[in-house]
Amino acid sequence: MKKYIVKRILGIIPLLFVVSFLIFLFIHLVPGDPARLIAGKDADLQQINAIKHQLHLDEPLYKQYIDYMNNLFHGNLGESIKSKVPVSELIGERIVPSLELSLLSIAWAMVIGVLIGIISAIFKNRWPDNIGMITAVSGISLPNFWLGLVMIQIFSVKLGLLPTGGIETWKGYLMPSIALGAGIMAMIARFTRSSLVQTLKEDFIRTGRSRGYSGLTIVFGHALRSSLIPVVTVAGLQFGFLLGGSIVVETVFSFPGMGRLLINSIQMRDYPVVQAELMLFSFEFILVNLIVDLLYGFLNPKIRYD
Amino acid sequence: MHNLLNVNNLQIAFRKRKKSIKVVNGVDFGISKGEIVGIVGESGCGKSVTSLSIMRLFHDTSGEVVGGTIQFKEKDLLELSEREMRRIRGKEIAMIFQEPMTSLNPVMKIGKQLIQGIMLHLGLNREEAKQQAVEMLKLVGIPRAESIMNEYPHQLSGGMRQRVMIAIAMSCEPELLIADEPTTALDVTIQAQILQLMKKIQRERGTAILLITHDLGVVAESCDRVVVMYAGRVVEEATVEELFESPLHPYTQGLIESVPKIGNRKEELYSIPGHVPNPEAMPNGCKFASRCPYVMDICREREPQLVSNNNGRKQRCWLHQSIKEEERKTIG
Amino acid sequence: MSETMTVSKQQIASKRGTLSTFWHDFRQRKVAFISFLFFVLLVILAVIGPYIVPFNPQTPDYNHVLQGMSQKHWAGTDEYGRDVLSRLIAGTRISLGIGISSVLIGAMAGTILGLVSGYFGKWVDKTIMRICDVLFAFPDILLAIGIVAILGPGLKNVIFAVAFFSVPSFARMVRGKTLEVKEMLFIEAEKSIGAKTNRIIFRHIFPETIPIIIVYLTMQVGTAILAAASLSFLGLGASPSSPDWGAMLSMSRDYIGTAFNLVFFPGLAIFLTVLSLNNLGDGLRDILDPKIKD
Amino acid sequence: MIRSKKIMGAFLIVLLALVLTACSTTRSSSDSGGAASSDKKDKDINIAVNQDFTTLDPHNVSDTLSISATHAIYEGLVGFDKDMKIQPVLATDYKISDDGLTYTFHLRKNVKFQDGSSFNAEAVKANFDRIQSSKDALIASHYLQYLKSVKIVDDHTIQLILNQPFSAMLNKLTMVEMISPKALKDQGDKIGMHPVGTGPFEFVKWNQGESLILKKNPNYWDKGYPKVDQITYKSVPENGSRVDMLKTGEADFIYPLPEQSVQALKTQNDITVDQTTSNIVRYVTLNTNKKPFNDKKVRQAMNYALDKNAYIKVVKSGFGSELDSTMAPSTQFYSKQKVYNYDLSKAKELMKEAGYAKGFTAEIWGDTDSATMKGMQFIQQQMARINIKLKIKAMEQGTLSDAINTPKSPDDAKVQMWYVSWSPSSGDADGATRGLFSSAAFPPNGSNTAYYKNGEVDKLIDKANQTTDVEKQKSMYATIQKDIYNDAPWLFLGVDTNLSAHVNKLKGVYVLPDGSIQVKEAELQ
Repeated sequence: MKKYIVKRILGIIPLLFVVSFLIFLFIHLVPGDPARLIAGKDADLQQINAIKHQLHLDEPLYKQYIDYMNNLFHGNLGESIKSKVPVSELIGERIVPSLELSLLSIAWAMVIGVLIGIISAIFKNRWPDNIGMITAVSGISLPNFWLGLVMIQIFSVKLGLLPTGGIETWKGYLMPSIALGAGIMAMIARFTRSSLVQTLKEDFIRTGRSRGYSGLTIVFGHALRSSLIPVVTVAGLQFGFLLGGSIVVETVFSFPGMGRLLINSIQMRDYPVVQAELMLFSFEFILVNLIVDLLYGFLNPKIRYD
Repeated sequence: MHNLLNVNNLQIAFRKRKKSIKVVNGVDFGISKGEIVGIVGESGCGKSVTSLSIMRLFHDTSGEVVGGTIQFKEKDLLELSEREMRRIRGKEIAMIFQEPMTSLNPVMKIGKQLIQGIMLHLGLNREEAKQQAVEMLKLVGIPRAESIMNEYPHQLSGGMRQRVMIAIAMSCEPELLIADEPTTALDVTIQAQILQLMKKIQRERGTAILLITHDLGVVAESCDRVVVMYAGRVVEEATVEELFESPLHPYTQGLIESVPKIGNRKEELYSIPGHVPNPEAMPNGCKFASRCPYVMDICREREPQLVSNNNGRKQRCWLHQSIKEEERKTIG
Repeated sequence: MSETMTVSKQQIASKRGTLSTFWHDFRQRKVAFISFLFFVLLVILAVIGPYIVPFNPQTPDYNHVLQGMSQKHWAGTDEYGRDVLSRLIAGTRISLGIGISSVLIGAMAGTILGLVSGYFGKWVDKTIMRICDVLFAFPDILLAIGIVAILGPGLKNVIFAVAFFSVPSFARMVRGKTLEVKEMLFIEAEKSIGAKTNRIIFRHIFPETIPIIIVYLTMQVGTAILAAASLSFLGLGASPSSPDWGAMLSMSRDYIGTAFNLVFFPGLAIFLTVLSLNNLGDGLRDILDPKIKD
Repeated sequence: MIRSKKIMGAFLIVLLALVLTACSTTRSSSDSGGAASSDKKDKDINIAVNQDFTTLDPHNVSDTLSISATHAIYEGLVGFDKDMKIQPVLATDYKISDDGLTYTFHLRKNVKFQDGSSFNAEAVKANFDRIQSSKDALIASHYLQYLKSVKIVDDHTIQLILNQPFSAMLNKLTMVEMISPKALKDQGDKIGMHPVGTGPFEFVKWNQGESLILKKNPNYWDKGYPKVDQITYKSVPENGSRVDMLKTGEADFIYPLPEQSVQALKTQNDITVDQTTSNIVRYVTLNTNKKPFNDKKVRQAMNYALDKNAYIKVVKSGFGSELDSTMAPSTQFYSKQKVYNYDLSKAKELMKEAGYAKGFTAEIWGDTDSATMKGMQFIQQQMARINIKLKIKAMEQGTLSDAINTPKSPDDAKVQMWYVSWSPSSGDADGATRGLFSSAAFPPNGSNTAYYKNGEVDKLIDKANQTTDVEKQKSMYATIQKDIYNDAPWLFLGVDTNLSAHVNKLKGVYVLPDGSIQVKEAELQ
């Protein structure tokens, strides 16, 4: 087990290497010149070139990549081209709210989604199933910025219950987490349902019934655990996406998360920040996948890691 | 009348696109305490459905008992509430299934699967239930009973798993054990061991066993009495000896003919020509008529009744009964 | 020869049988069936929409801007005085078009990658799957921004961008199915007869993956419509003047406090469309996926 | 299994608890009258703005929003008043020599930086030195391109000596604000995150992407100011959300206020909408180097075809005025021109004369801002009336800037029409002319995306810059504006009105014509 984890983590390193190269290539492929964007509209060519030189952007690409990798190896993510703030500090400030929001979103989505999925599976093709599935699927069918805008109109403006945005209090997390979690809830509910429906057709369920277990015991005690295996994968994947932040939801709710940092950095072509953030996303994503795999093993005893 | 289970005129239908299709139509048989009764027939003859109906395990399928009674001891199982039925399942009637690979919960340890039912039905505490579970595993001949308690099904071989299934089924000491093709999925040598085990349990515990199988060899080896089913009907019932010595129904004869015999070096094994009729389009008359070598005109017109002679032997064939007999029976 | 003839005849017969069973099963699922009818309606609207609109969806009327719902303008008028209902109807073609065409492109590329990856295995599989992993790890919207930034704005590039990020999921899914089918006997048999790889992949494996692709396609169209709307939100969508629902929603969102109908109706149109597609997909999956089927 | 069940159980309980507390807390907070502004004190104000701050280094700031913040923390030798008139700030007065080359400033005495160090001639020189030694890399160096040297006369007098006369020098100096030399030495490059100036407010905390908190500078030299204790700027990019924050009381002042929300706020009794003049001009550049825009008749026809009133009504929701020159009325040396009145038949006539009776197709470029996209749609609709079919290409700003600036020569340029705006941040005529119309300012060297080239205008721009005679400058700029307006290298659209809104109890916060927010006089009643 330990060996497996170590092996997997070591396996991440070459992958990150490839990713770092791809990211570097990607952001330099996207048109745009940070020097010009920093310099503002008044600047002339001379000034832009001076800024370029100061930022080493006038050096050949391969050299920029080598410098970047060299810094990376020394644990230095560089500093923002625009604000001169160290990238680690910039990301550090954003990652905590983003992480909290992701956790909250996935938590409620998981609980409600699994519950709806169970109810739907038990009452398959009957009205509770239909209602449950329509509710769940509604969550994945709404443009989430629309959901966010409408929620603000209702809960902040009309009812005055929740702040329109910001995270000064924990209440600031509620609406963004609903907007973010709705789609995930839907996905989890659907996966739980189909997975549970499938499991309930398994022979061992019949065995359970033949032993006189009640329906609830069968569902919760016997079927649920194996049904959750694919659900965990989906949830893990979605959590990985969540960590990347949502540009749209963060914009609607003025939420200081990774998504807005990313879009702002992209708009400013703030290469060090974009690079670091994308590297972090990839790393988080791979890490979440690893955790999902381990969780998989916990849920499914057939899997052994060696 | 048998003193444990009596199935009378059982009729089971499945719903398919708003049509109701009878797959079991008039099944009668019974089991006495401590007896091993086999139900044989080709797949699709309704034998498994019959066994499931005794347990009322049609959950999640469109199957439904549409007629007849299932008398277990004093109760008609079809009349019980679901809650009352749950008290019977596993405790008084237990069941083992064909597929030992999939009939155990893959994500639950063996011990837990045993203990759960014991605690539920016998009202023991966890420790006592554990004791009982280990004892059961020993009963079914599992060598390292204690350590297997902590293993998952996938770590065991097929034979071992079927033993575990039997242990689970026997764990609450039921009076009737229904075994639906318990050996079909196993190697021949393992098959024999499992059948031995079931006979041993019947001997030692006095459990009655209803053995559902398509394999006459299995029947010959373990049963006291045999019910032969064809197309949702009982066509013949006899003791094992009688059946093999003098099968009355042409279908039974065909079945026995098709069992490979040691020393028989025939090029090809005998098989009954033709197909089982489609339950959606059942012919009138005897359902076996289209495949019967002795078919008569009457066979195609009217279906014979299941007729019993004095010593309890029954058959459903115009060769062995006349219309008069039938009329007499109807009158009487 | 005669034997193959009979086989194929039987196959046809059984296929026809499956189709009618399918239709019957499908009608049984009311939610999916209603969704299907709604979708058919949308497709009809997409085809005839531009001919039945009460007003020209593009002609501005500066004297009647931002009118609320009325007998004349059922859904009100927008900031240029254009009839919102007419725009919604005319926009069906664009919104559905973006969704369907981008997913078809994504599905095509993904299916080919998945088939190749699953069939050949080894390093081919590894390479393709690793690339898919990396693509997966990139936030969707970011990829889209990048693509639109590199290729420039416009409907075609939006479609391409949305198509791009549906590729890895199709590839993974088809690969999984391919692996399953590959193991099945008849492929082995076919191989030993000496059939060409192309033939095996496209004549034998591909048909087996069709049901699952159809299911996924249906649901993915909804996702694509939402993704296109998100791009519009960021100003990277289709042309802002086209009556694409996402563009309408995004352009009108500043009016949410003053002209709620402007924001509400495009949102509703997107919601109902995606909802019906998802329900349809769920229903199809229930029927077509043998694992869940009764 | 038991374990996982327990975990599940615990999970459910925690969630239930969360939901319950959520319900109960919301209830209690609604009892106390709204969830907003929980621990805000009496003399604190919240300002909601539309972007994130980028830097607080006054010498390296280019966006108006960040300038708003640096204006609160820092001050220059001179500054603008409400009407963009230059006023002495850290200087008590100034004198310009007759040859226009020497600027003498007498500095205000007893001014301290927020870190306690003294403001004096040393400090001023240190600031100028910092900018000049950056070798153009600091944005402020652009303002000082004609500065030759800085001379300390005495502790409170300083002289700036120029290479050549530069009429807009004072305007540029408003953008050069004074940083504490001590802080500069301590912080170096990081001064943008730890600003120390002489202004009315000192820096407290900057939560990237969320908020910037400033507090009262207790030792501020202008006694009686500031009148509030704390200012929190919140970044709220979504237009509707900003308005909502004002409604819910989460913000006391919002800028910009989207035009389309004004109507909605008018019904609110406790909120006031402010309209202030702006020097932001909106226009579409027409690439005069490219067919068919090289034909003046076509360009004029397009201008005639444009209904300016409809533009203001539809795109600007009625706020703003038509652009009747090349610059806004609040800009230095503005001179009103005879506008191209909406006249479709005249436009068609001109198109016919130019040989484009059947019109043509072209692309209009712009950024992805929703206001820009709205404007481009309008232009598209208008031009369709004279058979010009426009294709809207909205590009994200980095892409757009590359598309415009990559071509090395005018003939390579792809841009045909660009929907854009301009505001001279130092409010001077040079800033509103040279970069837009001088043939030396073709991209990538400047922003003359109309590729407008007029020898006379070029000459006048240079001459006006070097003369010190205000009257002469005025007449030169009048000629410039007249020539350009007549040549119509742009579609002249409108001049913005700056819209902001505030709760009634807040006074003294206003928006300058350049779009920066002034908070010095903020006061709560």
